Amino acid sequence: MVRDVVLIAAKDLRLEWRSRVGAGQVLPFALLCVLLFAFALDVDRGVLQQATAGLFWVVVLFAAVLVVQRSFSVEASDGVIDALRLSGLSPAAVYLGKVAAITVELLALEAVLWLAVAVLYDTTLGGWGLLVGTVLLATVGTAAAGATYGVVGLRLRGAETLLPLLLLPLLAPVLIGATAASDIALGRSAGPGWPWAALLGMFCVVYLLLGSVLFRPLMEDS
Amino acid sequence: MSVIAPPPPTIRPTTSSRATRVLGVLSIVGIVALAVFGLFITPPDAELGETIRILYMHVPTVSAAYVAFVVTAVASVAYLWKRTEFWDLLAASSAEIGVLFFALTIFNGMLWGKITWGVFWRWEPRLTTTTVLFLTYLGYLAVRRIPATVSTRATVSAVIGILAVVNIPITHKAVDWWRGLHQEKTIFGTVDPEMQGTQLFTAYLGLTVFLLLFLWLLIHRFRLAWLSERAEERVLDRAIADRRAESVEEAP
Amino acid sequence: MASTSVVDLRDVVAVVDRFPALAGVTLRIGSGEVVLVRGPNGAGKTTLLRLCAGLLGLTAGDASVLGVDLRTSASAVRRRVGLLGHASFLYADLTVAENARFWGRATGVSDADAVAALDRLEVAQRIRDLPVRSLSTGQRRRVSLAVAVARRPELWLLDEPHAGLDSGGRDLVDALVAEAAAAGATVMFASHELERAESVAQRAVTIVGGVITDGGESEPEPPADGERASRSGTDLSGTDLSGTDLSGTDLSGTDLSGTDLSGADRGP
Amino acid sequence: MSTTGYIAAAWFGTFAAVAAYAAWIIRRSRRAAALVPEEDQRWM
Repeated sequence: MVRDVVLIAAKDLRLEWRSRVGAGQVLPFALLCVLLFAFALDVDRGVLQQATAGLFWVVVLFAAVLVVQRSFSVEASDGVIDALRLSGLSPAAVYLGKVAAITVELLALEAVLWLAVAVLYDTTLGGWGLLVGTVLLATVGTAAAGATYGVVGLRLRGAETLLPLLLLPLLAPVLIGATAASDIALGRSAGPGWPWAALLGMFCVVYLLLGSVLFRPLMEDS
Repeated sequence: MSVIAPPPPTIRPTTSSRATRVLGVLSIVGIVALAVFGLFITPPDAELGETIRILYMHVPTVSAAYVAFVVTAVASVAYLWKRTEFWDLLAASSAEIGVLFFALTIFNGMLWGKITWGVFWRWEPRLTTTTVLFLTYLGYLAVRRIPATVSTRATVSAVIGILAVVNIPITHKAVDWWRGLHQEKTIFGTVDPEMQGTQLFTAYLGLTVFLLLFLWLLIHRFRLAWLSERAEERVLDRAIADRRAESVEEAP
Repeated sequence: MASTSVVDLRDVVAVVDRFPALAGVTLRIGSGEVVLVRGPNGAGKTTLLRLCAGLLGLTAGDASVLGVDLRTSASAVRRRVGLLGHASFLYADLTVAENARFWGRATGVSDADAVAALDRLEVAQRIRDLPVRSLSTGQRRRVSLAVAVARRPELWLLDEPHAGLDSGGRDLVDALVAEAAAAGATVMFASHELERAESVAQRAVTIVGGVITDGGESEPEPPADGERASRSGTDLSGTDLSGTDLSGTDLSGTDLSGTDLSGADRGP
Repeated sequence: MSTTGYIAAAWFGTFAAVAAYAAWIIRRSRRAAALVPEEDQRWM
């Protein structure tokens, strides 16, 4: 099982390394969003600084949609999804492998994005413990929900364009939790950060469990 | 089940049965009673004044919607377990009615807000949650509209029906905490425990009426879904016959 | 054993995107048979093979493959078949060797066996470190076949296996099919190259308009005692399998009781 | 608009929407029923 998870995740990361779709397309898009927010919001009145965490996580969610789409379009090409179904790999292993790969890709993207935000929005990063914990939990949660919906587009032709509508409302709690916790970590608002982290953690657990179970009918039903 | 009586030759009300006719009559009587109590008999609320009359619509619609989504989720689980058309169609029918009720909840909430706050929209936690969840279920209905093999569509929508219902409490919690700092007194979404007398009676009457309405709509909607599937099957049967004819013509 | 049929379809209707690609297929294939599926474009050949692989649900009828009911446990069939489809089943951005290794590991094949399969398909060393994207159709086909061969499937489902291959590749396919049959596997393949295909197959069935019009049920009842029942369908008893030595083939582990292999060495 | 107006809009809007939805279902089921034999309408 663990071997299969690693097999899938390693394959996905290798594919990303070869094709550089994440680095070459999604990351520039995310940076573009960071710039566009500056155009949309008044840079002189400090709106950007105040809203840094929220804007950051909105960009991450948009990027996540693209990363998930890419992750599953790879499986859609050349009948590979059928080959996976024929392989006898456990659907849960395929699911967890995809979640792991999406998580790693998103984490890399977020690292660059935090730097960009720190420089462009003049944000001092801090509260490292809470910040890192929030980033990890929010990312795993996003990947867990994303991978479950990613396969929907695979099995249902024409549902690819539905991914944002399906995924983003589901991720609303992640956006709320991650923004609030990041605000606290960055010192922009007071209060304990751990309830938010706990909310994100619960989201992760729930969707990882559901995804592992529900991937089987999604993959195996003919 | 057996056909109880030969169908009358006149135009038939196609999805009604004795049970739904009884339900329908009860619903209509209930609506009239609710209107009498809600609009005329109950006194204005001490705090909310006349606006409480909108809440007699707002609260039962949201409750019925949640019931509908729970039905969808239970039917989705049952589908993945039993794999029968019944559960798939039940899940779909219930979700559609839930979306209707959610839309009405938001509509009533906005009217209430306009009177109370002077604006149609404020980031009141219940209203916000409802809207996010409304969009979730619009996604569910959109998935159902994608033409696909029946079993694939059923499986995929069952999964979404389950994920969406799990999302309800999480979104609730998240939005509550999010607005927690500037919480207003909220009366949305619950029957206020301080309600008394005719107000309390009307609140529960509203709940009953909307649950009856939900049941009535659900049965009809389910039967429509059933009919549509049968109609699709007829189309398919014809396609199969055509395809077979093709083999007779072209056979060497 | 109630039946030794590897493929047993009865009035199977399969709907693909609301189109009845199979409109009532009845087909029985015994263990160890090599069966050619022929028919015009759009007849349902591909759908038939995908259905037998357990990738497609059936709308009506009964189907069992490798003794497993497709209605209830299609996923148990999937890991036991080798499907060669129109799609390559390969990741375009991974190299040939990486693909072979990945699919090998995914299907429980050792890396050494995966490489051996590439060798068997004569996949040139110089292209093994190239991404599949840069391969020609024929080269891809060989790699796909290698992946399928490595799994040692019990049932081979080959959709146009000769398509896109050079003559060496085609001969290789024929040899592989003969080998597989000799080892007790069952082979179903669709082809338009009838002359070549008929020389490989023991039997041919014709599918037109989603219905098997000829040769679907070779035996009126399941064969018993290794006795060859008279075939109602197309008989390819002239099949030349002389190049394949069946004697001494190790068939242990494969239940061939009542199998129709006796026909093979009865050829003239 | 007055408070009464909003209240009336809420009540009327709600029941009008439900009625419209019910009418839509019935209209569609009439059309579907015409294509389906009686024996499939087991609730009759």
